[in-house]
Amino acid sequence: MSEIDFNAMERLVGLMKENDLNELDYKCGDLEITLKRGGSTVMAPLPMMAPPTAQVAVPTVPTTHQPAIDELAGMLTIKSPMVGTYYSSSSPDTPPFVKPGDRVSAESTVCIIEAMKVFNEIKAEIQGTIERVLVSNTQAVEYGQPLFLVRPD
Amino acid sequence: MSEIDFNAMERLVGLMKENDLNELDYKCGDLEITLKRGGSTVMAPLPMMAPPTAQVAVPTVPTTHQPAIDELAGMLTIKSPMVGTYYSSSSPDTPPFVKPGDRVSAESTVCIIEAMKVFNEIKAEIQGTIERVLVSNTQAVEYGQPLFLVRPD
Amino acid sequence: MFARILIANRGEIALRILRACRELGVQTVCVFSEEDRHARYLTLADHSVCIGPASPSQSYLRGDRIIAAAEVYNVDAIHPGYGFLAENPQFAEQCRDSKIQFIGPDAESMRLLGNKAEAKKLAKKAGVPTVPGSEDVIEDDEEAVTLARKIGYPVIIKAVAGGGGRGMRVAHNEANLRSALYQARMEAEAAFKDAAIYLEKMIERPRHVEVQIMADSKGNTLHLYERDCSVQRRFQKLIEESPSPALDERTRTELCKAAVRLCKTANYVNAGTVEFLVDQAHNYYFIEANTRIQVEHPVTEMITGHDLVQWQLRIAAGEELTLKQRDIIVNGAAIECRINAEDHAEGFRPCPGPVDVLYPPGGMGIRWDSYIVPGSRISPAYDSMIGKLIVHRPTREQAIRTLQWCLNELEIKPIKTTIPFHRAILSLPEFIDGQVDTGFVERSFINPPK
Amino acid sequence: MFARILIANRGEIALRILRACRELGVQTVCVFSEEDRHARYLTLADHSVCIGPASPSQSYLRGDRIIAAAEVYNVDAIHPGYGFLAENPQFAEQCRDSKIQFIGPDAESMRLLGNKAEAKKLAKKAGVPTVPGSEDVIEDDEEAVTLARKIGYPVIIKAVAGGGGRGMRVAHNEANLRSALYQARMEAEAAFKDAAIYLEKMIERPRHVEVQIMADSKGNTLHLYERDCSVQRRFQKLIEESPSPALDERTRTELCKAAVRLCKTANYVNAGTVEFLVDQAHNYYFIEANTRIQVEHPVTEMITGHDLVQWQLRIAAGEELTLKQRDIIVNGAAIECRINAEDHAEGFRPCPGPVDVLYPPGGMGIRWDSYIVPGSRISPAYDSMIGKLIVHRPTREQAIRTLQWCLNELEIKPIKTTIPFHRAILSLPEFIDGQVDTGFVERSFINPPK
Repeated sequence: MSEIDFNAMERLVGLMKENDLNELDYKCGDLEITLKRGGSTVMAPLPMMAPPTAQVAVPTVPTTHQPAIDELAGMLTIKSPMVGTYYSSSSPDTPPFVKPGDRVSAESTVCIIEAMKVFNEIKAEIQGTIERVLVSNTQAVEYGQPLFLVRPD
Repeated sequence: MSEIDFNAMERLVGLMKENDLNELDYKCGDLEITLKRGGSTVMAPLPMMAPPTAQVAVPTVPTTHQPAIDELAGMLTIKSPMVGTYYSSSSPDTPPFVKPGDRVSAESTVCIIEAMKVFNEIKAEIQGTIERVLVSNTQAVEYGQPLFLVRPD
Repeated sequence: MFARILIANRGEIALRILRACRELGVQTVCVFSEEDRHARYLTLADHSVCIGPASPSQSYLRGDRIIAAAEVYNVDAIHPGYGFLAENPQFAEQCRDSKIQFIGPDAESMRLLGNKAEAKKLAKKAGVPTVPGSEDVIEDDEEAVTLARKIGYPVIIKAVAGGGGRGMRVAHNEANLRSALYQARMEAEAAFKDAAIYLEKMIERPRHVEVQIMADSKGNTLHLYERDCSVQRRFQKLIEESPSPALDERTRTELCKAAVRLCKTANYVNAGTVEFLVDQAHNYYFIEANTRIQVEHPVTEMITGHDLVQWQLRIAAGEELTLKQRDIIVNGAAIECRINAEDHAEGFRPCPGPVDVLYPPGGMGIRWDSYIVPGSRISPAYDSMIGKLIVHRPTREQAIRTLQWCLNELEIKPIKTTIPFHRAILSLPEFIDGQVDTGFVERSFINPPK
Repeated sequence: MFARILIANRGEIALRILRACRELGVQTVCVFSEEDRHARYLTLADHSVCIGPASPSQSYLRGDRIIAAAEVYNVDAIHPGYGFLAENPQFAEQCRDSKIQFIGPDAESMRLLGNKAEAKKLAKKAGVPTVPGSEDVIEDDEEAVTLARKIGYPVIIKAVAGGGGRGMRVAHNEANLRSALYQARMEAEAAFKDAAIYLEKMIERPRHVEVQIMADSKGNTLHLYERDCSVQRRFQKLIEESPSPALDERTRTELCKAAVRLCKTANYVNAGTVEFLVDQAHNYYFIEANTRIQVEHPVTEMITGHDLVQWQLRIAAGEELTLKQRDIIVNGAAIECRINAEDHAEGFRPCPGPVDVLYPPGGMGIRWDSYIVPGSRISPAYDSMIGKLIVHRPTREQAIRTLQWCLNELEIKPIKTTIPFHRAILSLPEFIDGQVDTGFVERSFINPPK
């Protein structure tokens, strides 16, 4: 409990460095980590998203999606809204709804969760590019479990 | 619980230095670590002790008498070496061995502690002036209980 | 026996069921809300699965989500604990439709015994005394007078649409009654726009005594004697004990037999409780049945030595009760104090918050059933009960003494708990003498006589 | 009953005695060393008094200081617990001389039963079997051969001055014996400069079975059946249970009667234990008596329901045993695991240090007797036992299962404890089948077969 997981710490710091984060807060149960890096001008709020360009629209994140650790690195997650069994495609013979690199919009179906014999199509609810699939086909998932990492536009 | 894991601390500081972190908070269970580095805004350490003066002599405290809170204010204590009943004088008709303001030397009898029907004369073992009597006549005292406050010479 | 069950509850009863499963070699799946994610008891389950946010209506009351979790983890049965879905016949049916055994009675007998009006009719059929009164609305004053004369004074007039004491009037004699009927109708009309009233015998200073029942699916129905839960506040039990200090042998026997009769009439299977009011003259009246395991079941476990939650699992798995009525032997006296995160000095206001210090008591005859550990945070989202302290000693007098000592040993900080309240109750001569009725706490602590 | 007693011990047994006193309404004075000043159990005593520094020789072993404290606080009696001064006849005499009741036997019967040679003589007088062997030094080889033929092989040759296994030789037949005698004498001469040896029958793979005795000052002597303590390492008991899983009814009855006979012969009063070795053929041999309450007494309390420490006080206060032998009824099975701050993987090296996390188990039939709380610091100055986990269930099989579960529930961190050791033992088929002898732990864990 009181042993420091240096492996995790190093990964976190690497994540910060790679993504030019200057602050990271992580809290989970007993564990609380706060990391800050960069020059003395810590107070100056830097844009969390990509640096300002000509682009105007910033993707609006549905409020149901609270920032998790990966979201701080610029990623969003699609979470399971229910307990059930995850299916990546509509049948064993069809290709998965989405795979890494696919673009999704709010209305895109990303997977099916079966609960009580009902097959529920899960929508992305955000838009961006699927970065990673976090669960495998026919896996049991719980409420709130992250299913996909999505890089916002 | 109260032992510092210097190995872990050194690794953490190394991690901060290598990665240009300037603040690290880590909390897990009982363990709480806050590290800050760099920046000029850190409080300049103030001297903990009083500034040096012409004063020279510091009273030497006998090693058997560990400093208690009162001793830190320049006082010493005479403690009971046994469990028993405290008597301030050798009989109800005689005056107490010592009273506040009395000077005592190492061999001065300061009280009697009765244990198992044996009357034990207690010596001061230090020298100085009785500042306060901390127990009252016929009171039960335990091992190590402070009996007198003594101002050293 | 089941290979794996799902525990559809939280806190101390979830842990209680976990413990029962382990001795039986049954695997466990424990559902939890996001609020309970870090609860220590979850680490003791074989699997735990999040079913929703803190609000019970989005988690522990969501039968669909619980059954989905049960299907995903392929469990044989669901134990509902108490509260939440434990007495919900729809949920029991949902389980059955999903081919999952519900550990409790079937939906039909749950409906029969769970509905007060239905249960009262059933009680009459089974020859179990109920509180005498009008079957229907009293239209006519003379009808009321005749009835009151028959059932005996004092009587209580209640508004059909009533609640919270409004439209309620007590009458101690005929003159009283005539004026009270008028006033009650006026009050009911004003409060509920419905002047309809009915009449019931008033049970004065009643004790709350309940009988533990265990019945298998082969037609064996046993009682495990009574529990006395007269120390209560607004129908919330605070202290429970067995045997009841006020029952004579004849009443005890009759009460237990009546409870068995009622459950047999309802074809009831699994653990259940039949609740009675007992007046000062030892008359008893059925009031309601609880079709689940009760909070206070450990009291019965201690004096009989039988593990009720294990029996619930066995019965649900189709096992026959190997016990006969004569095997149920009462040994000594047991008392339970419910430790709630409440401030009794401020009207039992709930006091959720952190538990930094927890020193539970221990030793001979002490049982501490609680899910909290140092570092727990009591959530405002759920019931304020955080632990049950149970003492089992050869005599009631010894049990009271030991309980007093245990309440000194037990420390829970910094939240406020009902520990000081229990200390106060246990030192009152009325409690020590076994003279407490269901109004005692309110009279002594809430509205003490000036 | 006494108005006030002094508890001349520390840790879990001090707390155990405190608990017994409270139910009896007896005030308590608890002595402590400077090392124990902040122990939580001291806050539960009516008075606590420091008697010296950490070293037992300057505190808990200082009879004079303890009696001084007893006189200052005007107590009626002193409970010595176990260890420290509990079996010190001089201390019992000092108490008597100071007109303070010693809660235990009188100095005379303590001396009689406490001395191994005296006790063995007494056992013979009482017709209690002892380990057969030479009464005196074996001078002549032919004498040894004749004796060995009489008591039966294997026999063990021991150095009179011996200890630690040196000068010890086992002989399985006559040829063996003749050469072993020569070797043993040589070894004894080399090791102790004393070649004197004696002969004893070797009890192969014995079980350690002990009988709990309770005797009052009116001549009533009862037994509370046996405890099996075969799971031990270097004579340190690790797991104790009752009933013994290996005793047949006839042996159990004989053993218990023999223990009563021995105590009656010694005019023994108060709680005591008579220890036996039982061989694979169910022959039993008295080895020693313990004239105090034992660490493992809760095992007997759980299966009989009688509070032994309370009875110790009652008997010392002159009360007569209200129990008869027929009132002592064994109910179910109880097992105790001693939780020590030791690392069994490193030769049971003591691991004193802080207790930051402590999650004790709870529930039906679980007893956790421990003085530690989160924030305690286990001192290297004292015994490494920090708690006793006792389980009482209807059958031994259930008790083992529940104990396994409790050992998972129990967490003590960050110090190392014997919890993993107990988990390992309890899952071994030899233990589950009740086939363990006193050498089992050493064979399985210390020097496992290659």
